Amino acid sequence: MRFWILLQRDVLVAWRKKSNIYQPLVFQLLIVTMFPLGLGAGAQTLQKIAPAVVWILALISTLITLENIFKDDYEDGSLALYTLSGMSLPVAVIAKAAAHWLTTGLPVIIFAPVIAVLLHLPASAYGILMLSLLIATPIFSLLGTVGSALIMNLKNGGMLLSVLIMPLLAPVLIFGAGAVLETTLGNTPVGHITLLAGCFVLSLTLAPLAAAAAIKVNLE
Amino acid sequence: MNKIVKFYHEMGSPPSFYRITGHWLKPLLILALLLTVYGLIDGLFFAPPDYQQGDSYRIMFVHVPAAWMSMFIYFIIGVSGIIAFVWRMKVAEAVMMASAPIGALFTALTLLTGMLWGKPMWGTYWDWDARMTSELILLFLYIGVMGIYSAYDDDPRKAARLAALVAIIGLINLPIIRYSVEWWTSIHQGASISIMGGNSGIKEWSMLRPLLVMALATKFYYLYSMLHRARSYLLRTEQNKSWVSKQFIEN
Amino acid sequence: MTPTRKKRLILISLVIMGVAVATAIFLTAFKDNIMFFKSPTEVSQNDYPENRSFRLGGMVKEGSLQRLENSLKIQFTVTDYGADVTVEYEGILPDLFREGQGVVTIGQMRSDNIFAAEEVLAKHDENYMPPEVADVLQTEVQQ
Amino acid sequence: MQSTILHISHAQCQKGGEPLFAPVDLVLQPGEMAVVAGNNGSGKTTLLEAVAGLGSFCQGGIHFAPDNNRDSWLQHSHYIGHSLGNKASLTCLENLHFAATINGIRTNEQQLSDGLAQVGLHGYEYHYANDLSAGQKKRLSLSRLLLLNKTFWLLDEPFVNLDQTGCDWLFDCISKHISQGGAALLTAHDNKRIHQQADHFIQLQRP
Repeated sequence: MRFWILLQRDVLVAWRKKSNIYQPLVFQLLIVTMFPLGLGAGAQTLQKIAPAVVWILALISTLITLENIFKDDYEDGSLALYTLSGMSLPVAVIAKAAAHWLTTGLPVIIFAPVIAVLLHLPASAYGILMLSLLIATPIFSLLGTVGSALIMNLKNGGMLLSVLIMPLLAPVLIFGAGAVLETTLGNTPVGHITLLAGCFVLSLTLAPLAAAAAIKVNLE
Repeated sequence: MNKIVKFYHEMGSPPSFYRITGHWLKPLLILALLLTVYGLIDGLFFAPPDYQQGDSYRIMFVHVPAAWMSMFIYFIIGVSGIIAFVWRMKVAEAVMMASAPIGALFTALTLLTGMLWGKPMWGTYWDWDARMTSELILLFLYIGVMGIYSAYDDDPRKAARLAALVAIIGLINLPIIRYSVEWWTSIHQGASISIMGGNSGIKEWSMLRPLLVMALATKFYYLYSMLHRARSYLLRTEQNKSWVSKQFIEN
Repeated sequence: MTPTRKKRLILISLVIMGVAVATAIFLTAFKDNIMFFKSPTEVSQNDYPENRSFRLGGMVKEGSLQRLENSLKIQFTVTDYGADVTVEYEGILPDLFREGQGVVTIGQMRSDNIFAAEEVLAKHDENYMPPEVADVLQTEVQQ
Repeated sequence: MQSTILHISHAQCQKGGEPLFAPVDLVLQPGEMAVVAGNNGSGKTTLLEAVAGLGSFCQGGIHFAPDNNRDSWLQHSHYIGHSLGNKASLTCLENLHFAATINGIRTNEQQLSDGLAQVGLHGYEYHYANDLSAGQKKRLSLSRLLLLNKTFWLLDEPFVNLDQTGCDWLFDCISKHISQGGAALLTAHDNKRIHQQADHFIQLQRP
């Protein structure tokens, strides 16, 4: 019940402030227009870089929203409400991550085909693109809770959060973009997708603990 | 046995740590310098050229020890991070934060010498293979540990605990670096020296000798530099304690 | 058992389970072996991307290196002792490029079944030894 | 009720490695009120946060009778700090509903609006917390106390931002809570009336 009320509240808060949901998507769209303009290149070059670009955009547009997962709650004091409610902290972290995923990860997945079309990604790769993002965006949110918890009482922690989180996300990017790339090359993406799934299980297991530990230290 | 326990407890308290390690600094520095000079001369002039790479392989005498150190120091940071996080031991915090910049330096040196070696040998400065990428990520991890520490500059204790947490999370990268050349077939060669006594690597003593000497030299340099930094870290964070003011009066 | 202890026990077993599942998944994935290279055997079975660069890795076949007449191009054969692929390349070869040694080439397969390399990287092994020792080893092998 | 006693012994909090105040001792039983006073920066908030479970003591600590279990302490206490814990983009009703549910209390809408009416927020049920005045926001967070029904109230400067009637109401509210066997630990740096009422008065001093 506590898990659901926290999840429900966060989704509601995000929904009330819709700019939080659509701004990352607008951001993606803006950046993706820069690629053809900057490269001055035709469909073939774009197609080549499409898997990587779609993936990097998904990563970056999620990254800019991570900072506030705990920071807002810390500032308005509602963090105390759920850390002192007797609720298990790792469970609270999972609820926060789930809410973050619903409000940023899910829109990114739904929006990914639009970006992919603009970059001439071969139609055969769309399914794998969405599947790989479906497995990976929860990892972004889960690791994001760790980063956000680490920097929650810093004024300008956004840059530091990227430095802390990016190295951990690098393998996810490699496997995810790799899966899409393999598909465009006509190879099987099974290996990459499996590795992504492994990353998901691992981060689901360890990230809530790490984030809970970071929150505890930060509240001391 | 009692002596070891006593020593352990002494090393755990900042004043005795400061006092005891004060005697070690000079010998460590001298050892490190002598071994470096010997190792470099031996490696650059006396070791025979390689049957494949000729003289270019000599950069290995810097590259390989630096690479070992980059991982070894991160391991130390991770372990002292765990100690600092769980038992809140101040000396462990000092060791952790003192090690980070040295580790970052060795990692950068590894990458740099690797690039200089790669250009003539492989034909490229950089290739995004698993070993190189994971070593680069190691550099980012060092930067992350130092970054989070300096971000919380108003409260060193909290900063150290958060940095310890980051360091512990980053430990996951170490096995990835270690096994990257085995898990992914890539351009980087396998380990030059195998503790398990594998069938490959360096067999020639005259080639092995400078490598081992340099490995020792870097260890001593690390110990010297780390202790030096850890001592000043303790002075800085304990500046209001009586033992610190006593130190200054004595000097 | 106190509730706190019970909670902790559940937490620990969950973590162990999660890590075990993740490890199992990773191990199955590694069994599939994600390769950064295509081997000549795979290429000969037409298992390679068309009209697109990929990496071809293998050994340079002994005695296969030759300079093409009237051009700066060189040609050699990459083999994995199961199949051969002819590689054409124009440019400077790295120091370590030797016949009988490992090589990684990046390029495209042409319609005439020749691999047009844009880049040639030498892969060397982890064995270091003086030339004399290598000679001795060589003669031992030949005997 | 008698078994739940808060015992703070020789407790000190630190900031940047330095102790903030001289050691504090306190035994708080149900039916008692303790007031912490001290100048700005003397560590009132830090002390209260540490007692609430949001911080830690560098020396000494708290002991919660009978079993010194953190969970049972959290079950019996509620903390309202400087940051009030209201989400700006949620309505008063939603804020209260969240606070109740996360503390494991099932409520219906009637109970929630009654709770709001008790703190003078009748008619504000569907207003966003963001649109309330500072005093009303305070009232909104105080409404949690009545709804959650915990023994120990930990209140950080509860009288700040309240108008005269609000102060009177809160004063009565605390008195009533105590007479019913509850306990309160609050900080108030210059409220004479509450200082006189306190069973325990803690003046924080430099270490």
